[in-house]
Amino acid sequence: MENIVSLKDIIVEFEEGERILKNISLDIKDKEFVTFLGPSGCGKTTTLRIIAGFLEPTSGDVFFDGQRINGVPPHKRNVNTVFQRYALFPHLNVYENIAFGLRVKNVPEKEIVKRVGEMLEMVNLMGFEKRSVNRLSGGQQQRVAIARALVNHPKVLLLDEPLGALDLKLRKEMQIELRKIQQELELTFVYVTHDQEEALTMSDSIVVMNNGYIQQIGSPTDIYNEPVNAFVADFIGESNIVNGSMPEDCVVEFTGRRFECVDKGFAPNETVDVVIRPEDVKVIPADKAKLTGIVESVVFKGVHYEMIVDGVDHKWVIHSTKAEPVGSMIGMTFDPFDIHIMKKTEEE
Amino acid sequence: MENIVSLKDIIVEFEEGERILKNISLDIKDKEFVTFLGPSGCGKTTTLRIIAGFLEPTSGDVFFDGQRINGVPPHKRNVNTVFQRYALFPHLNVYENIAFGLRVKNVPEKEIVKRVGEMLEMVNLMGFEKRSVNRLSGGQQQRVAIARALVNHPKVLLLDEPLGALDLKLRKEMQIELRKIQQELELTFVYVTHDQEEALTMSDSIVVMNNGYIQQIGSPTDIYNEPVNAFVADFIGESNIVNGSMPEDCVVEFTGRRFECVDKGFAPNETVDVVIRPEDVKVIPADKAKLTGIVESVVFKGVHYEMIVDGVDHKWVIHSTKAEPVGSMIGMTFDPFDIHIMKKTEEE
Amino acid sequence: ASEVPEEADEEEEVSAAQTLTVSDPDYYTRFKGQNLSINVYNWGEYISTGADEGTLDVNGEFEKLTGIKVNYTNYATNEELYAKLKGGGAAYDVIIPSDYMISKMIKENLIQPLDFDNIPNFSYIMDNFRNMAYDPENAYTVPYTWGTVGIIYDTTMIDLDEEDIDWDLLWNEDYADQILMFDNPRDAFAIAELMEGFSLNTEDPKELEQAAFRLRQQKRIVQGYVMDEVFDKMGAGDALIAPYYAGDALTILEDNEDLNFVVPKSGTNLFIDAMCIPSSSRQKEAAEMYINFMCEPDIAYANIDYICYSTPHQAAYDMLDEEVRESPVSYPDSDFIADKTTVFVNLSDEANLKMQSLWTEMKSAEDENTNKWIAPVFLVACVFIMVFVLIRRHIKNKKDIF
Amino acid sequence: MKKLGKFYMLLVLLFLYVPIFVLIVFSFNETKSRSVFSGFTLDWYKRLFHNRIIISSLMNTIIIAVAASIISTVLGTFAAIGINSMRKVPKSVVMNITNMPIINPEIVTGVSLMLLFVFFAARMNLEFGFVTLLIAHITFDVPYVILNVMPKFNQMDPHIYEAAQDLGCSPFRAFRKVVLPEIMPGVVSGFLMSFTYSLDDFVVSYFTTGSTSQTLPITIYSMTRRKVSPEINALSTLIFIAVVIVLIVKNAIEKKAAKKSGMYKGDMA
Amino acid sequence: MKLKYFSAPYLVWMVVFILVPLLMIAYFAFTNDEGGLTIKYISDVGQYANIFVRSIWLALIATVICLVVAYPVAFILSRMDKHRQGTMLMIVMLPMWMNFLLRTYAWMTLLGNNGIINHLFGLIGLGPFKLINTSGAVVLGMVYNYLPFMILPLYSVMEKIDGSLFEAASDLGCSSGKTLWRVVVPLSMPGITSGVTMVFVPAISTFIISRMLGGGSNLLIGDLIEMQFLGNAYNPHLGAAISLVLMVIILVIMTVMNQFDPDDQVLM
Ligand SMILES: Nc1ncnc2c1ncn2[C@@H]1O[C@H](COP(=O)(O)OP(=O)(O)OP(=O)(O)O)[C@@H](O)[C@H]1O
Ligand SMILES: Nc1ncnc2c1ncn2[C@@H]1O[C@H](COP(=O)(O)OP(=O)(O)OP(=O)(O)O)[C@@H](O)[C@H]1O
Ligand SMILES: [Mg+2]
Ligand SMILES: [Mg+2]
Repeated sequence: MENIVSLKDIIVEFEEGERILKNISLDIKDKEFVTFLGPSGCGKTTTLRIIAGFLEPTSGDVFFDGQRINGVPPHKRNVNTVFQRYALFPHLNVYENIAFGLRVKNVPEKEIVKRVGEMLEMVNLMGFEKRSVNRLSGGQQQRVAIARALVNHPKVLLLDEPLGALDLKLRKEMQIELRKIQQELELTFVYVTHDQEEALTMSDSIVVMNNGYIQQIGSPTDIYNEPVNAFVADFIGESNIVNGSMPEDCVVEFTGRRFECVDKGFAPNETVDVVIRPEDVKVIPADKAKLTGIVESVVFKGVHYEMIVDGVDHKWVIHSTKAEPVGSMIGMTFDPFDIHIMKKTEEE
Repeated sequence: MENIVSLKDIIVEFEEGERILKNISLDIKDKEFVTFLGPSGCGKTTTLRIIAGFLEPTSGDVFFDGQRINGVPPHKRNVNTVFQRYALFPHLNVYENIAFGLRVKNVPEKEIVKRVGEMLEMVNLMGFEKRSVNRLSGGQQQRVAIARALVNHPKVLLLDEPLGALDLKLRKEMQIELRKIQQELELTFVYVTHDQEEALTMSDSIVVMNNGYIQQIGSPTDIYNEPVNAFVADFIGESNIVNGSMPEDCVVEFTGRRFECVDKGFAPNETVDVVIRPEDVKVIPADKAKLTGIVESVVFKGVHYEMIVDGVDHKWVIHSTKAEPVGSMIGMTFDPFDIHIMKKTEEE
Repeated sequence: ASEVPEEADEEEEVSAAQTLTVSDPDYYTRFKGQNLSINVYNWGEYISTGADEGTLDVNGEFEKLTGIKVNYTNYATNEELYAKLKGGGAAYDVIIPSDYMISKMIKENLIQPLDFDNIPNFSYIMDNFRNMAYDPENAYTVPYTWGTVGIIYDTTMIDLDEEDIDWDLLWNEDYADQILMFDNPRDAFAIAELMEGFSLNTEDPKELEQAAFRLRQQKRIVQGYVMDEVFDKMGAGDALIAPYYAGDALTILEDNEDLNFVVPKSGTNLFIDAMCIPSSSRQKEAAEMYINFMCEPDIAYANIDYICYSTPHQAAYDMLDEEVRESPVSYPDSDFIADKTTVFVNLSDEANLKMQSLWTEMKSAEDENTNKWIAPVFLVACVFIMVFVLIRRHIKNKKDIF
Repeated sequence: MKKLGKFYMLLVLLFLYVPIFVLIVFSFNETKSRSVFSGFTLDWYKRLFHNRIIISSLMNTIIIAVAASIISTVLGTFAAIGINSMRKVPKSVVMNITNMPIINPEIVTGVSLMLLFVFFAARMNLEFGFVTLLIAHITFDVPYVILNVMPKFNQMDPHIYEAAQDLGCSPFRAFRKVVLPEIMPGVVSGFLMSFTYSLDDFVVSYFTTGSTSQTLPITIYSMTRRKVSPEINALSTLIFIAVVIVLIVKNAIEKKAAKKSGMYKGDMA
Repeated sequence: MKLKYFSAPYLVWMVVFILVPLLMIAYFAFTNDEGGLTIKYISDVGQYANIFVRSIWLALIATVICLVVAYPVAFILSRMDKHRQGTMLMIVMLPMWMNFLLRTYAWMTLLGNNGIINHLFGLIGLGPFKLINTSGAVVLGMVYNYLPFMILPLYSVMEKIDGSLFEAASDLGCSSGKTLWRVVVPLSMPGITSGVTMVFVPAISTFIISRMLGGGSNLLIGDLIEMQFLGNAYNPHLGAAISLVLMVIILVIMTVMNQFDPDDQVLM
C-alpha cells in the first residue's frame, strides 16, 4: 500500500500569529479508513479542508498520489467530501442531488442513469428518487450525501462528522453501513469525528489530534491499549488518571502505595501519569487490599454497574458486574499490565 | 408509600376511532422516580399531558393524592412540567423565568427573592440571574427549566425528555444531577425518555410503553433481567431473539437444538421467543459445542469486541473481551439462567 | 381636524411692505368665535401666500380678520376640479373655475347663485367683465382674473420679430423636442383650431377631427405635455417654446431674462377665471365673505401683483404701476380684444366627449416607427414564456411518473 | 473578484445616491438654477419654514400617520391573534384577502376606496378629507401589521403558552404574560412599517384626500408640478437628514435589543 | 377557542374597506351612469390596447434591468460579514425611505435639457442630448425607484443559502460560473419571483413617473386610470373598467410567475 495523501509540515494561521494547525505531517495510505479524532475545535475540519482544497495552508505541502497539489482548486481534485451537515442542494430532489457531479462533468445521460441507479441501490434509497431532500430523515440525507460524493468515483472520500446529527441508534447502523461501503468499493476514507467509540469501531488507523497538534497515530487497539499520553488515554475511554512516580523499573507509586507494573525506562522517581481503565479495577474485600475506598454511588448501566469510590486522594470510577452497597468500604487492586504509565505531557 | 398519581383505564382518541392511548392504568408512588420508556410516538407525551391537565382523556379517570381531578385545569394542579424543549420564556431573563410561577401566585417579593435564590443555588446558576435565556447553553437552559418548575414546590414534577436535545457528555452529567435533585428534595418525578440507558440509570421504576399500551412496569433490574416479552427485551438492550418452543419444563428448543433453561409453566411445545443477551453468549471451541457459527465481523468497541456470528438460522451478536478471527468457526453456549423464555406477544 | 399654527408670523406683518386696510371691518367679524372653517379650492400659485418677502399672506389675513379658518388646496386643471366636484365627495366652499367650466357647472347645478348683498365689493368689478356669456345674469360668479393665451419663447435661440410670431411656431420642425404643449384638451384644441381658422367653440366633429390631426402631427416634435410644469421647464431653460396663460408667462419671464411672451396676432383665447360657490357648500355666507375679502382693493392688488394675471378689479387696476397698465401683454387694447379674442363657452356633451376621446387617442398614439415592433415582440415574448412554463410543467410531470 | 464586487457596489450606490446629493447640494444654491451652483445660502430653509402650506400639510401628515398606524396596529394585532387560531381554510381565505392591498397596484386600491367613499358620500353625510384619508391609510396599513405579527406566532414555541398555565396562569393571563411579549417585536415592526408607509404614501392619499386635509406628499406633488423653487430641495434635505437619524437610532436600538436577547435579527425595512 | 373572535373587528373592516371597494370597481365597470348593466366600458378598454402594451413593455424592461442590477448586489451583500451586512443593507435601502416624488424630481433636475448631466456633457463638448421626456427616462425612473424592492427579497433569500453548498458544488466539480448557474440561481428563485412581482406591479401602474419623467406624452395605464377619475377625462366607469382589466393582467402574470417558484413560497 502506498501513500495516497500526504501532508508535510502543514501550518495554518487564520490571523497573523494565531496558529490553528501547528506542523501537521501525515501519510494516508491507499484504501485505508483513517479517522481524525479530537475534541471540538482541535483542527480536524481544518485539516480536511486542506486536503479537499477549500483552504490553502499558510505553509507546508499537500501531496496527492505523489504529486504536490497546493493551489489546485477543489473542483479539480479527485477528492470528494461528505459535509458535516450534508450540504445537500435543497432545490434538487434525491436523484438530481446524486447526479449533480456527473451533470457538471457532462457525463452522457445514459451513463448518469446507470451510475446514479447503482448508487441509489448501494445506499438503499431506491424509490426515493423523486423525493425532495428536505423531506428525508437525517439518516437518509446522510446516505444521499454519501451517494452524491461516491458517484464521482473519487479516490479519496472525506467525511466530516457525517453522523454528528443522528441519534444513537441510527448512528450505529450507519457506522456499519459506511464501513461496509468503504470495504466493498476499496476506497480511502478520511473520517472526522469527536466520538471515540465511533473512531475505535470503524477505523484502520486513528489520528488523535488536540489543539492543532497530532498526539498519536495508530490502530484502534494501539491507541486504546497503549495511549502515548494522558490526554489520549482520557479521550479514548473513561479512565482513572492519577499522579504517580516511578521509584524503579516495573514499580510505580501512587496514592502513597507501591504497585507492580510492566513499564520501565523512566528516570528514577520521575513523576508520571498513571492511567487505569474503570473495567480494570478489581474489587476485593477491603481487609485484603492495599487500596481502599468508600462507595459513593452505584448506577446500573445495563451491562455493568458504575460505581464511584472515594479513595482519599482520588475518586475511582469502577465498572463491575456486581454492585456493592453505597457507603460500604471496598478494596481495589489492579493487574500489573492494566496499569499504564505515561510521561507527563509538557504543553497545555 | 402511597400513590400520588393514579391513572385508571385511560383512553385517548384524537380522532374518532383512532386510539392513541389504549386503556392505560398506572399507579405512581410518592417520592418515586418513574420513567416512561418507549419508542417515538408510543404515547409517552400524551400520558404526561393527561397528568398535567393539558389534555382530557376520552375516557378514564385521573387521581391525584386520592382525589379525582378530571377537568381541573392545569394551573390548578399541584404538578409542574419540564417541557421537551424547555419552553422557557424568551422575553424574561433567568431570574424572571424562575420567579414566574411565584409572581403569578402573588408571592411576596421577599419570599420570591429567597426561593429563587435557593433554586439558583441548587441548579448551580448563581451569577446568571440577569442573563437572557437565549444566551444559555442547552444544559443551562435545562437547569433553568427545572428550577422554574421546582420553585413552586410541586408534589409531582413531570419531565418530558428533558435531555433529548443535549449531547452525550452533558446528558450524562445532567442525569446524575437530576437524580440527585429528586432524592434531595424527596419529590415524585415522572420522567419520559426513549433512551433505554437513561431509563435504567435513573429510575426507581420503569414503565415500558409501546403503541399506546403499557408493556411492563418494574424496577430497572427487573426489566433488564426479566423482560416480559421480546419487545421489552429488545428495546431495553441489544438482544438475540430467536423463535423456539418448550417441549417440556426447563427445556427449550431453538435452531433445532435443545438447551437447558430455568423457565417453566408453558404449554407443551408452545412456541416462544428465546432472548439471550450478547454478553451472555459464551464462546467455546467449535468441536465442543452444540451450536456453532462462522465469525462474520469483529468490531472493537473499547470495553469489548462485538462479533456477528452466522449460526445458520440466526446471526448471533456476541460481546466478548477476546476477539476471534473473522471467518473462523466457533462454538457458543449459554448458562441456563441466561436463557430468557418469553410468551409470543399477540398484537403488533 | 388639524390645527394650523395660530401665530401666523407676527414678525412677517411688521416687515410686510403691503399693508391691509378693509372698507368695513365690522362686516368681517360676524363669525368670530364660531370656529367656522371654509374650504377653498384654487389653482396652484393663484393667490398671494406671503412666501416671498414683502407680500401679503392673504389667507392668513382673512383668518386673522374673521376668525374663519381656511383650508386651502390646489388643482391643476378645470377638469380636475370638475372631477372632484362631480365625484361628490369633497365639500368646497369657494372655487375658481374658468369660463367654459362655469357654464358647464351652472348647467349641471354644481354651483349656486350668490347673494350679492354679502359681496358689496362686487362694485369694484369693471363693467365689461359683468354679465359675461358664461353667466349672462351674473348670478353665480365674481370674476377674479382674466388673460389671454400666448407663446413664451427663448429669444436667444429664436430670432424672430414679435410681429412674425404666430401659432405655427409650435409646429416648426426646427425646434423639434424644444416645444411644450398644453396638457388639457380644451386649450390644446383651441390652438389647433386657431391654426385651422375654426371657431374656438366649434362642435363640428369634422373640424374637431381636423384639429386633432393637427395635434397628432405636432406630437412628434413636442417635448412634453405640461400644465404648471411650464414654470419649471421654461424657467430652467429646458424648452424653448411653450404656449401659456399671459399672467403665468409674466411670472416666468421674471425668472428668466432670455424669455419673451407674445400674443399671436392671428387671434387667441381670452379666458376669465371667476370665484363661485359650489352647491354642496355648507358655509355659504362665510364663503361669500371670503369672496368679498378677495375683492378688497388691497387684497385684489396683492393677489394680482403676485400672480401677474390681468385683473377685472377697477381699484386694483388703478393701484398697478403705470408700466404694467400699459403692457400690451396684460392689458391688450380693446380693439384687439373685441376682434381677435374669443371666450370659451361650454360645449355640448357630444362635442366634449368627441374632443376627449380624440385627445386620449392622440396622446396614446405611438411614434409610428416604434409602434410596429412593440406589440409583436411583446406577444412573442408572452408566447415564449407560456411555452417555457408548459414545457417545464411537462418535464416535471414526466419526472414524477417514472 | 473581490475588487470587482466592491467597484460594482460603488457604482450602484452612486446611482442610488447621486440624485439625492444633487438635491441636497442645490438646496444651498443662491440662485434658482438647477444646474449651476453659484453661491451658498440658507435662504431656502428660512422660506421653507415660513411656508404655511408645507407646515400645515406636514402636521396633517404626521397626525394621520400616527393615528393610522396606532389604530392599524391595534386592529392588526388582534386580527393576527384571531386569524392564527382559525382553521386552515378560513385562515387562508382571510390571508389572501389581507394580501390584496399589498399585491394590488396602489392606484387600484386608491381608486377602489375613492369609489366606495363617493358611494357613501352620496348616501351618508361623508366628506372627503381627514376621515377618508385616515380610513384609507388604515386600510393599507393593517395588512403590514398582520404580516409582521403572524410569523411571530409561528416562530413562537407553542409550549410556552402551556408552560405559563402549568405555572399557575389562567389561559387569559398566560396569553398576556407570555404570548404578548413574544409577538411584541412583530407588533413594533408592524407599527413602524405602517407608520413609514403612511408618512410616505402618495397614490392612495391622492385619490382619497379632500378639501380639509392635504398631506405632505400631495403638497410635494403639487410643488413639483409648478414653479419649483429650491425650497423643495431644502425640504428634501431635511427629510433625508430625518430619515438618516431615524434609521441610525432604530439600528442602535435593534443592536442593543439583539445584544440583550443574544440573537441577531437581520430583518430590516 | 374564543381567540378566534379577536379578529372580528378586522374582518368587518376587511370586508367593508378591502372587499367591497374591489366589488365597487367591478360594479362600476359593468354599469353606466343610470345604473344599468353594460359591457360598453369594458369593450371600450380595447381601444387603449396600445397603452396597455406599452405599459407592460416598459414595466418589463424596468423589471429585467432591476433584476440584472440587483442580483449581484444582493449576492455580494449576502456574502459579506454578518455585522457589515446590516450596515451595508441599511445604506442600500436608505434612499427608499426618501419620498419617492422627491427622488423622481431629483431625476428631473438631472436629466433636463439644461440639467446637470447635459451640463456635464456640455463641458466636454457633447450634447445636449434629449434625456427627459423619453421612454428611456421613464424606465430609468422605474428602475431607480423600485430597485430596492428587487434587492430586498433577493437578499433575504440569498442570505439563507448555506455557504457550504457553494463548497459542495465546487467539490463536485463546479467552477464558479457553474456554481452560480446550477446552485445560486435555482436557490434564489423564490427571491427572483417575489422581486419581479414587487417591481413589476408598481411599475406597470405608475402614473407619477411617466408624468414627471415622460412629459405626459408617454401615457401609461396609471395615467389613463388617473385621467378617468381626477384628470381631464372624467369617466369613473371607464376608469373602473381599466382598473379591472389591469387587475386581471397582474393576476395572470403572477400566476405565471408562481410557476417558477419551486415550493410556492411567497415571501414579502
Ligand atoms: N475561517 C476561520 N477563521 C478563523 N478561525 C477559524 C476559522 N475556521 C476555523 N477557525 C478556528 O480554527 C480552530 C479549528 O477549527 P476546526 O473547524 O478545524 O475544528 P474541528 O476540530 O473541526 O472542531 P469541531 O469538532 O467542532 O468541528 C477553531 O478554534 C476555530 O475557531
Ligand atoms: N394533537 C394531536 N392530534 C392527533 N394526533 C396526535 C396529537 N398529538 C399526538 N398525536 C399522535 O399521538 C401519538 C402519540 O404521541 P406522543 O406525543 O404521545 O408520542 P411520544 O411517545 O411522546 O413520542 P416522542 O418520543 O416522539 O415524543 C403519535 O402517533 C402522534 O402522532
Ligand atoms: Mg469540524
Ligand atoms: Mg414526546
